[in-house]
Amino acid sequence: MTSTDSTFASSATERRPLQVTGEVFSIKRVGDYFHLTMVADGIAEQTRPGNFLALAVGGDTSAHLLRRCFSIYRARPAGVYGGTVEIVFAAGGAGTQWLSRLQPHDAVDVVGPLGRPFALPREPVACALVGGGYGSAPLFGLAERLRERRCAVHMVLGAATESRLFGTLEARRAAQSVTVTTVDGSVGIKGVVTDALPGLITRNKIEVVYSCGPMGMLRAVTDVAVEHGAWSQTAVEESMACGIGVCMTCVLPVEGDDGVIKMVRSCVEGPVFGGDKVQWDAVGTIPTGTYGAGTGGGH
Amino acid sequence: MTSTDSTFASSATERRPLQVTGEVFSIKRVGDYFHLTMVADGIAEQTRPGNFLALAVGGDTSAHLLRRCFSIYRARPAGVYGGTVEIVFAAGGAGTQWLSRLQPHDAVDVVGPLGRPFALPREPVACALVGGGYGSAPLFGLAERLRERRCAVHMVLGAATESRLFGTLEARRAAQSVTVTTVDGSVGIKGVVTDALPGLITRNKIEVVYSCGPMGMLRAVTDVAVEHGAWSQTAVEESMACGIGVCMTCVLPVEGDDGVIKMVRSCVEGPVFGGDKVQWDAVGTIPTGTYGAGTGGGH
Amino acid sequence: MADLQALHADDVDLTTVLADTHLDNPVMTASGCAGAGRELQQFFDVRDLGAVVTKSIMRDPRSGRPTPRMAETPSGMLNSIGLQGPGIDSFLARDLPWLLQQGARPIVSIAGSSLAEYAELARRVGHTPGVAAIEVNISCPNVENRGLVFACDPVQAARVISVVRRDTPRGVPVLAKLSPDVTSIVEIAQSVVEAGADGLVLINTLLGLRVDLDTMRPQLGGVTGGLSGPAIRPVAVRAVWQVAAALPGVPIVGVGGVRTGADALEFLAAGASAVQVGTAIFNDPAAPIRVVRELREELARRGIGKVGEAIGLAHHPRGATAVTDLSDVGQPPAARTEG
Amino acid sequence: MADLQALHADDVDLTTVLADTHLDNPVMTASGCAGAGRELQQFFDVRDLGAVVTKSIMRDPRSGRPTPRMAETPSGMLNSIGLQGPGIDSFLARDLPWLLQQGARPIVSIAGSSLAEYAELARRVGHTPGVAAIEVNISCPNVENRGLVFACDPVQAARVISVVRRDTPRGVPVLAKLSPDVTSIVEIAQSVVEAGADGLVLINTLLGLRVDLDTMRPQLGGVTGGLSGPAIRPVAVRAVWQVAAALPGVPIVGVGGVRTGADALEFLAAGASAVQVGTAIFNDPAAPIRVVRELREELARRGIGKVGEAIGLAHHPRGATAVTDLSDVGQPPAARTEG
Ligand SMILES: Cc1cc2nc3c(=O)[nH]c(=O)nc-3n(C[C@H](O)[C@H](O)[C@H](O)COP(=O)(O)OP(=O)(O)OC[C@H]3O[C@@H](n4cnc5c(N)ncnc54)[C@H](O)[C@@H]3O)c2cc1C
Ligand SMILES: Cc1cc2nc3c(=O)[nH]c(=O)nc-3n(C[C@H](O)[C@H](O)[C@H](O)COP(=O)(O)OP(=O)(O)OC[C@H]3O[C@@H](n4cnc5c(N)ncnc54)[C@H](O)[C@@H]3O)c2cc1C
Ligand SMILES: Cc1cc2nc3c(=O)[nH]c(=O)nc-3n(C[C@H](O)[C@H](O)[C@H](O)COP(=O)(O)O)c2cc1C
Ligand SMILES: Cc1cc2nc3c(=O)[nH]c(=O)nc-3n(C[C@H](O)[C@H](O)[C@H](O)COP(=O)(O)O)c2cc1C
Ligand code: FES
Ligand code: FES
Repeated sequence: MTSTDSTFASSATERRPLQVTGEVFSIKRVGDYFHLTMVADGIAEQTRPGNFLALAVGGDTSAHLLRRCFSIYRARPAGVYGGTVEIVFAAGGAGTQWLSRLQPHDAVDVVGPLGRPFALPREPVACALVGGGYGSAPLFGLAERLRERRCAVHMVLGAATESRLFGTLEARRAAQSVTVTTVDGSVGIKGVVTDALPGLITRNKIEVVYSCGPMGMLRAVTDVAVEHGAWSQTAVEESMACGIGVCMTCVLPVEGDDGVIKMVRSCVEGPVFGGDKVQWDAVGTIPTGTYGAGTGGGH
Repeated sequence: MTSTDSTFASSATERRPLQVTGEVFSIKRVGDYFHLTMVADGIAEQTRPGNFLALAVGGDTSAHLLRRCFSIYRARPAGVYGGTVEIVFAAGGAGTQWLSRLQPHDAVDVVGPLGRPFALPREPVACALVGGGYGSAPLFGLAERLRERRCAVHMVLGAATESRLFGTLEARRAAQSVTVTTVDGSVGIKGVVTDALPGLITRNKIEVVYSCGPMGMLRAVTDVAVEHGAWSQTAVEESMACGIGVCMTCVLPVEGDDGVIKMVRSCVEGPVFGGDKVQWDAVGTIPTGTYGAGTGGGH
Repeated sequence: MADLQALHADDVDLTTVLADTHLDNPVMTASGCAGAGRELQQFFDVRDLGAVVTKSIMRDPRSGRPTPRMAETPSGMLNSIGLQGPGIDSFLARDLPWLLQQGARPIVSIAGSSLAEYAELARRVGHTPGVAAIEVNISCPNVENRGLVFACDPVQAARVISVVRRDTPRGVPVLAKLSPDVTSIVEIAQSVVEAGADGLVLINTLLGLRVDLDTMRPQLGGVTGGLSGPAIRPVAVRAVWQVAAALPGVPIVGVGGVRTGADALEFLAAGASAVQVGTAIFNDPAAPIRVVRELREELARRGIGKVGEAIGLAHHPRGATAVTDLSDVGQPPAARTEG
Repeated sequence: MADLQALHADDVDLTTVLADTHLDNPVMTASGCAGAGRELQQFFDVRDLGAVVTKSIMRDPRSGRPTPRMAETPSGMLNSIGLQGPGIDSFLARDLPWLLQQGARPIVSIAGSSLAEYAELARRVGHTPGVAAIEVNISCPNVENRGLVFACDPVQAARVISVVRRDTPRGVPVLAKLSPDVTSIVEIAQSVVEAGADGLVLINTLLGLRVDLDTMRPQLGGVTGGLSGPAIRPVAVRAVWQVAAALPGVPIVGVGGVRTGADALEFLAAGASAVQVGTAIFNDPAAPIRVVRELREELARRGIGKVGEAIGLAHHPRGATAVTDLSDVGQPPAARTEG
């Protein structure tokens, strides 16, 4: 697995993020999450599966300066209502709670699409799409693109409990097979996605495993994929201050095609990385040997 | 005029401000101002003319910590809807602009009633109530109280232009006579309130002049009142950080009954002061001779 | 902390010890943000606070600075009150007795413009029964030293504390309140502790200025003012962290932007034994008592049964007992080059 | 200002002079908040800014600090990037040429851990045609002096500036960027100006810390971080005010919490000849260009036809010409005792 270039179609075409004042079209509760649909002209046209949006929170009087980032769940180019983009999010802290209180017609400041999308295989190979919690959101658009390329699509959706799963019904339409796992067994297999993955890979001769979810899951999924000689494409979630590549907060140790480990920006060089390239056990550290480590006065 | 105590009924009874989560009942544009009615239990019952409210602005994610203060325009004790309080405000900076965007049923954090109300005369004397711009708001409740005491009520409302006047129609119901002045002459007498006041005082043997509005106006009104041997009761507007008497930001040089000038808190010892006691030309300074001035290392 | 079992809020022991003084809970008012407690009593019972820290009092009555005395700033405010106050006679005659009547625990903040003034205040306050502690506001100009601020020079700061400690009865703890506007707050802290401070209060306001764009002049009558509120919390927590690491065992009261129980817990975890609530009172007059309630809940949710267990927690992995991990503080390399 | 007649925004002359360098307008990016301009070019044309200040570059490639590298704070944020960067070779080969191609005015920020490193960077950057100025980030630990930060000691700070000035060609201005975490920023400013700084950039971030209440450990991988954003604006404006008053005629670039044209005007009025926009970019990628537009409108509304007329305005009644009114600055009495 020296380089991914041979396996995946390049997504070279120049696209640039836009900053638009979107308008809330609808906001719905879905299990423990909120499903937000925004009219935001121009963004949908540019979106590829794996891209994300950065939303400003709190309005004019906000004490929260930093944008919140969300994977794009759906993107519909301009129709009757102008282009729409959709996200699925958990209301945790101040910013996402503020978003969860938005009403139709409220304005939202949106920047996107951001980040590198999932790479798509050149050949019509069998693929597994693994989503943890809201991590399934970007996988539906991906499934569509894969089916267009006549790839077999198998989905594995996992969460702690049923209310934390997203899109299990939609998955039945999007994929040949759908496997659901919950830690508490409230629905599907009692366990985690990686309990189901090995069997799925062998049975269906999976050649590419796409995943999005918590870092721990991405790492475990990658291990399984590598074991079975499959490619792993992971969409990571690192804290981001700018989302556009100027601040260097979102870095992660990733091995480049030249074999050198660098701290790379997950907002522009990611969020999608070859799972085998991410130095999972070194996340949160600067692994020795990293490009530029150990210079400049010991830190 | 050694002491006001002889002339005015004391409003001694212990009342304490409340902090309640109010609910917007209605918000309307009135000329250049907004008229906000809130359901806020318990406050109306305690309100006297001249009291004010302090409203938190910006909601949960607000970068604006300080409350905004507004004279109480009307206060209706609990009826069908629970007690309501009303204010009239100009949307200028971030906080008042946020307030102007409130919608019915939105929550507002209200503290009040705050401050010392207007003192009411013991005898049924003739009174002039002078309001500049939104400064007329607290005068209508005052007029009612004065009429209850069989005082003759004459109102003078002034502003830069017609759209900055508030309550001219209501004034016709509230007062025996109403005089309107605008600087641009768009309605009423072309000029300022103090152009009309002297004649009014002599014609109607006014003994007490109440005023609320810009500091410059309060000062000018006081000068006219004193010249004509009438009492002056002024409601001042100083920047306030706390509104409850703990921060010492809202002070003003005022002569006490002991003849000593002190920097007194306009939020608790005011906002209503005897106009002749306020050291108008020293506002924004510490006049020499002020109690505690010139001690402690020269400042 | 998910692994830990949550407790009932009522089972949490909020008592804390500050330089041998026992407090029912670790939440106090910040000096100058609560007067002498009287006005806040309208909103909650000041007796239910760990302590009430009074507005810094000087020997003589003082009219303070000209207005405007405040400017709102993003998540904070500037103030330039200039220590307006009634002077010590009136304070001892009217304000302190009222607090004691209520059954509140008064911590009296004193401010002077000379060593002699501090010493006199210490004697008079220190000998008044019922005073829980003396807080020494040294962010004042020293008229005997070109008006330089005591708090900005380790030697001058130490001088003040030693005279105050000397003239304060043994049983009454002396807390030194430090300014963050210094190159090394650890150096100042060390120096006042050697001079006899029984505890430290961190931090006073940061020096700031705002220009009024209508008048195109400084907005404050005093030109510069003190920046306070949540905006400065990260600076205050850093100061507590650095000093707790450098001077383990010295009691610290954390102050600067505390608005919620979570904020209070952040200060405790950084090494504070108590916290003070200041500017947040202007936003919510009931803030101090709300912080007590919320802190109880925050501790309970994390299965922390005693305030004491939370103090300094962020310095060492859960379970360890003392502030030992100094590796990552006081090191300018780690401490700077943020960009 | 109501008495003044408003102008058409287009009639406002935004050009400003910074240490003999003419800029089309006084708005720049802040170092470390705009990379080398490439990413921002997606949102607006970086050529339309007064200048683009690049991320502080060091001699060698540098991996920076472990993550997490940021924490949001009220009206601000903490960062601990640790100067991650590609090193000077790659910067001069890839980043600077791109900026020059765009027709942007690059101001190159350099950072070193020794005098020799600063000197080498000054030579290499200074001799590259098209560099509008060198900004010297001295908020770095000095490995030759127990890791103490250059910016916190007047002597060390001056040493850096004098070697940089010595090794930078005459025509290229050297701007010293100072840290606010000092007892007297005026003292540091004086010392670096004497050492040859052609201008000053005020301020770098304030040292802060945040505790993550989930892990109960410091939230940043680097433990402490730099506080930035509107929260610190009053501190930055105060620093500009004090230095402008103490060192009239020394060009100052104001930075810290600039988010709007009004904020920029506040810095100009306090004595800055230009401003930088940093953290606001994370909130609004188009912030720098929006600030240019808004500043133009703010000036027009006040009838100020030239940026030059606004510079230092808050130091003296409208109409006067120079920063003369020093009466209310540098005086610790007025400058402290806020409470
Ligand atoms: C590329 C990407 C895609 C994401 N997609 C989704 C999604 O589809 N649905 C969803 O619910 N969440 C998603 N997240 C996580 C989401 O961004 C955070 O949950 C959110 O920013 C938290 O904001 P808050 O106001 O709730 O928390 P706060 O604690 O108020 O956030 C404080 C700061 O920390 C940052 N932050 C906090 N938690 C996270 C986190 N887990 N990841 C990144 N930044 C964080 C915030 O951006 C903010 O700057 C994604 C994150 C990234 C980087
Ligand atoms: C006792 C009293 C009664 C008042 N009654 C009314 C009223 O009935 N209607 C009305 O429109 N306004 C009234 N005001 C003025 C009103 O409080 C201010 O206009 C308002 O606070 C400005 O807030 P902002 O968000 O628009 O401005 P900002 O500039 O965002 O305010 C910033 C800070 O300055 C303070 N501030 C700014 N301007 C004033 C001012 N003129 N007076 C006091 N504080 C100020 C604010 O409270 C806030 O803390 C009253 C003020 C006081 C003290
Ligand atoms: C993420 C980040 C990275 C920064 N990197 C640098 C840097 O490399 N060099 C430097 O001199 N300042 C750096 N700074 C400081 C800024 O240039 C600026 O001085 C400070 O953030 C205050 O301005 P602001 O409030 O507009 O951000 C950085 C700031 C941030 C937020
Ligand atoms: C209006 C005001 C007045 C203050 N007066 C004093 C004072 O008299 N003595 C003192 O030591 N600190 C004084 N302070 C500082 C506070 O006690 C506290 O240290 C600072 O405001 C930071 O805390 P906060 O962010 O919770 O307000 C004052 C602060 C404010 C806002
Ligand atoms: S979030 Fe700023 S560089 Fe990635
Ligand atoms: S506003 Fe705080 S004392 Fe009056």
